Amino acid sequence: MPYSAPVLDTAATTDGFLLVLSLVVPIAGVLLAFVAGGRRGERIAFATMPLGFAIAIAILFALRRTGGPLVYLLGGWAPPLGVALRADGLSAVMMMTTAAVICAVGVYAYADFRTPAGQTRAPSAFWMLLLAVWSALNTVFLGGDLFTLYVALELLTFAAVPLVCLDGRAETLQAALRYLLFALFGSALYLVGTALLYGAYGTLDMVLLSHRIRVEPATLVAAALMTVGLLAKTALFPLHLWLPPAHAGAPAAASAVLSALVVKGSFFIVVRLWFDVMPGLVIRGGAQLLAVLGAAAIVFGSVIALRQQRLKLLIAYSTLAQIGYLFLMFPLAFGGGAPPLQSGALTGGLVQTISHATAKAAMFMAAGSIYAALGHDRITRLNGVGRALPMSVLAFGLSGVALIGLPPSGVYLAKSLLLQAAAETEQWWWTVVIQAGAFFTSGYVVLVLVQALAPADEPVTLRVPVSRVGETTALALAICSLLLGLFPWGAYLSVPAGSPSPSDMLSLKAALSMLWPIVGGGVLAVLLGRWGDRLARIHFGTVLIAIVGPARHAALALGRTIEGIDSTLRQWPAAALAVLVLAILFGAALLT
Amino acid sequence: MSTATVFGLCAAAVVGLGLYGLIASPQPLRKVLAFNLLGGGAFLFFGVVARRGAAAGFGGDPIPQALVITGIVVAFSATALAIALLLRLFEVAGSATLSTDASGSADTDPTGA
Amino acid sequence: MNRALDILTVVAVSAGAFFFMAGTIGLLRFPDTLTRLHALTKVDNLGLGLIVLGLSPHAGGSLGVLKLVSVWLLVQLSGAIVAQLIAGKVRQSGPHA
Amino acid sequence: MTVALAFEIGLAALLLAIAAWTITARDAFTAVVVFVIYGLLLAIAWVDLSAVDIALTEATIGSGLTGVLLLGAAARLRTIAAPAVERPSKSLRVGAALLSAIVAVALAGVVLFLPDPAPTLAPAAAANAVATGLDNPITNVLMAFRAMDTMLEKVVLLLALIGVWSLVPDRLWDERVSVERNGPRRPTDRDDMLVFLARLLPPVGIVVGLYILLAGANNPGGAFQAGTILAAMWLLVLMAGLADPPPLSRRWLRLVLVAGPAVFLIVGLGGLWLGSAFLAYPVAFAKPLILVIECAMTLTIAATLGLLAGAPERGAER
Amino acid sequence: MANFLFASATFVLAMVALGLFRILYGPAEADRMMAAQLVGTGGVAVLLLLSVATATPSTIDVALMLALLAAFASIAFVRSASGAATEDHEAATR
Repeated sequence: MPYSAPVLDTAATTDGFLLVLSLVVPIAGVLLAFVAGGRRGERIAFATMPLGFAIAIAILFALRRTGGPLVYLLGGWAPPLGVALRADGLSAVMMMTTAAVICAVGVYAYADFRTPAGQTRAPSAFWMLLLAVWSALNTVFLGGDLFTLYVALELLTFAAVPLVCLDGRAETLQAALRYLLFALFGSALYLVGTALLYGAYGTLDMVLLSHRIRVEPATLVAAALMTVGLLAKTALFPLHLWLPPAHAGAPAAASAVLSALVVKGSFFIVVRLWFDVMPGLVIRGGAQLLAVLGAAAIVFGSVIALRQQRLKLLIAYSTLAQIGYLFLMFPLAFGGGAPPLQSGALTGGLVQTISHATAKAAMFMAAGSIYAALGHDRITRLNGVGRALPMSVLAFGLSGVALIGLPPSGVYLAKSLLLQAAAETEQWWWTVVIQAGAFFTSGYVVLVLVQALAPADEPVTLRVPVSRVGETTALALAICSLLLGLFPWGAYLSVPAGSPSPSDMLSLKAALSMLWPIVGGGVLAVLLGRWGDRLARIHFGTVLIAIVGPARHAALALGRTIEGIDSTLRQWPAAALAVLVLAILFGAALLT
Repeated sequence: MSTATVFGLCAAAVVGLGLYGLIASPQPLRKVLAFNLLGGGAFLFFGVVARRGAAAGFGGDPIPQALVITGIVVAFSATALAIALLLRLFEVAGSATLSTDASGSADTDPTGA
Repeated sequence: MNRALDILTVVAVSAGAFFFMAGTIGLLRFPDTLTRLHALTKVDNLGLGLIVLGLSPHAGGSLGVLKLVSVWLLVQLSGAIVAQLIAGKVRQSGPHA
Repeated sequence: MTVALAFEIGLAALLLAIAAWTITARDAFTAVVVFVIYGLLLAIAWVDLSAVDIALTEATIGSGLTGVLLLGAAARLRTIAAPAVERPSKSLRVGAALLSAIVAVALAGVVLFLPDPAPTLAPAAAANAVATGLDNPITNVLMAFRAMDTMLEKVVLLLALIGVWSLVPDRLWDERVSVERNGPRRPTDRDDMLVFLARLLPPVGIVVGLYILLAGANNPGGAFQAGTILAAMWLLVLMAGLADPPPLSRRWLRLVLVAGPAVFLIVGLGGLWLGSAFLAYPVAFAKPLILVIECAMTLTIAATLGLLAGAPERGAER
Repeated sequence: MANFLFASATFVLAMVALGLFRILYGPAEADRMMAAQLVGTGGVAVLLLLSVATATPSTIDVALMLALLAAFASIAFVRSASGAATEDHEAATR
């Protein structure tokens, strides 16, 4: 397959120092916060946030002005001897997203993790870990060298794992331990792959590799091992054993960071690996396999999300499904004649990533406020919350419809781009999956909203007053996600002709396209959701039950089967075996 | 058969052993051990690659050798964090297993209502 | 002169290797922990000492010899102390702790 | 060189046998003991692969400190009779063995067919050594060509420590309690021999550590290895009960813990400020600057590794 | 000479391996504790032989390190084994 390898860069660009600053500022924040300790640490974190945010914006503008990627050669040493930082459109938009979400989480967490006088464990650790996640993610987005990326990934993991168990309960400790061990499994596989690549090509620089790489055993084995290792860290089905307990058990602010950003780190390296390093090698089998796993993730994640009793677990399983959605772009990008890096499918996938990041952070924040106020997050007991906590429920609802794809949300744009790519590459089966994905998403969103908006049996009493600032932040992020379709993506990513323009997105026709997913989602929610006795109590409820009863019976049986398979796959031996099976499958798929 | 080949084959086998241990060992502590073996196998691959690249008067290519040193430190950090988690879990829960009873599946209720 | 040193090396290293063999035979054949400890910490150390002696002509000057000797002393020291510790442990809790 | 090859094959076979034992040993404690031995033997393999720097690192971090860490954990976990852990079913073990074997065979195949002549950056590293004035190529890579990785790795270490600290009970973070805890030490009921060794060995270790640090400029060695030796000596003193670990909130301790990455960062930013590049050293000052960074890193590494490896030890004290 | 030294190294390694299996096999825990000492002594001997055989003097530094760390590991073996025992003891007397 012909492809154009990225241009070889030998010199730093003038704005390259911005890339250095974007790494150094959060790292310096961690160091200072560590020395200062206590409340001063928190202040340092808050001082770092606007700085980092400004740097991300500056990079965005610099990229737009120069038109080409920003490059920085660390220490002045050019690859292959040295290490380069590179920012292209992909990195710039991901960095901007990260900066926005981290700052929002910081503002939200101010209520939860406000440091009292003296040294305290959880708050002090939280602020340092938040900054560490930030620096690790920026390194992931900018690193031009596969080994630097390995160190950055480990940095990310070590920052994320303690976030899971800040409350120190046995369940969260166990979740954190599983997360850490499985992530280490993944990174060890990645490392083996890197060693093979260096042995074959004498460099780990991504641009240089993309010029030298050939189809040969070393490349195939390395690609298979690295991909699977990264998938384990991304929690793509069926390698998701660690995700639900970790993301659901963590404090809300931490869950937001984990779900919105941390899993995207390893996902981003998969994208780099496939699109930048070996675009000429990936033969259709591997890309199809990735998307098949993604489709399975959508079905499993969504159905199990519908079956959850707790809101935070529902959101965690929704993350599982949405991660699956991200992988649908691979066969669409690699199926056409155009170079994958310039395909609309890649843009779609990335816009989806960013929309999910903002929407999911908002969802976890809203759920966190609800949990804090009610003292529980049982979905069947959410009735009346709509009246008691309107802002949080609104934030949840808006981020939900943004995820379903209400225009002008980013998901709407992403879906259009993916559908367009599917049509161009004549892969109708992915069209079906993409559409079905929206149905599934709307299923659990509708379920929660109906429960939350139902009238209360007795007035809801709030256990603690909810932080207004926190609720507002969640709402702001949700609105941001809802408007992402209007962002000028064309300046950073390739947007093919025929994709929806802002005016298209604001039209009535676009809005009406939402109808089908919502109706379909409603049906799914009725069939699969947990309703307690609520279904029987709405005034035509008995009629409804009579009509859907048999169908619901069948759907529930299916749901139980899926749950059964899921709980088997979430056993360590099964998941670990799945890693190896997938590695071998990828090796075989890349061969064909 | 050269030095690099001997240890290359050794590295492949060690990786295999590490993988087996990670999958089949029931206790988390044994999994940490297996991870260390697996990582050590990866480092050996780097070492073999370095040995093959001996040139310019050096006994091996210094780049992969330096990567191994960085990697060993990172692997040690990982081990330290895992052990700390393990011991804390043991202190809080009185046992240290990874079986799923305590997590999500406990929430599914069989009636399915 | 060179010749003589080479012969010294061969003889001393061979003798050292022989003591290692003796130590291992001791480990394999001795009936209980304490006697095995004996074989390990005494005989092997002697073997190492002979090897150090044999290698010192080739150690590259006085710094090399100094390092060789300090390695040997270090092993001696730790051998003595570890033997004490292990023996104490065996005495404390019986041979089959 | 056939004798040398025989030696290598023997060593590789021994390593494999020991590695297999680590996985199959019946109880965890034996597995850990065998793993430490594996690490010590691996150091010999690294020497054989002409990677003396790695051999030093492996002997110190790979087996020494990791060993202490794992042994402490195994001992802790044994204090309560472990509940009979269900061994995985036979079919699972067979499946795992089969799949692992497939991966291992694939890797072995790749190793046999790596390109010949092998690509290498050794000439490039040699040609650019002038820029730093150091003769040890590994130190050049770690401190100049790939300084970014080294700096990030220091942050990784710090983060692991933050992670470990974030797991301790709340009271240990509270300054007041920490001070109280630092009160009268438990009477040492330790072995006299251990105390003797803990008094005798650290001075030797410190001399060796300094030697390794300074040798690192031109010979194998450097901050990592030196820092690890110092950490090991500190742990020895702690084990013998001659000193207490410092409380977490001490300012000086925290300063020591960030000194390495902080100095690295400052020197790096200095390079950016002077108009060359982040982490670039002016040629005239390259060698002293690198030495300064290495000294700071040695201190930081010693403190961090000591605290990381000492964590289970401290747990055992409680 | 190099060949002779390599042969000696191989021989010492083989002896260490034999002894190692005997010791690690147990049955007493005290046997296992000797393992680090054995590898310390034997491994140091092998390294010194290699150092001269391959004419890389810096290998002696590795031997120095191995000697230091083997002592350290031996102490950790003894201590962690007895640590568990004394805690049981303390718990019993409390």
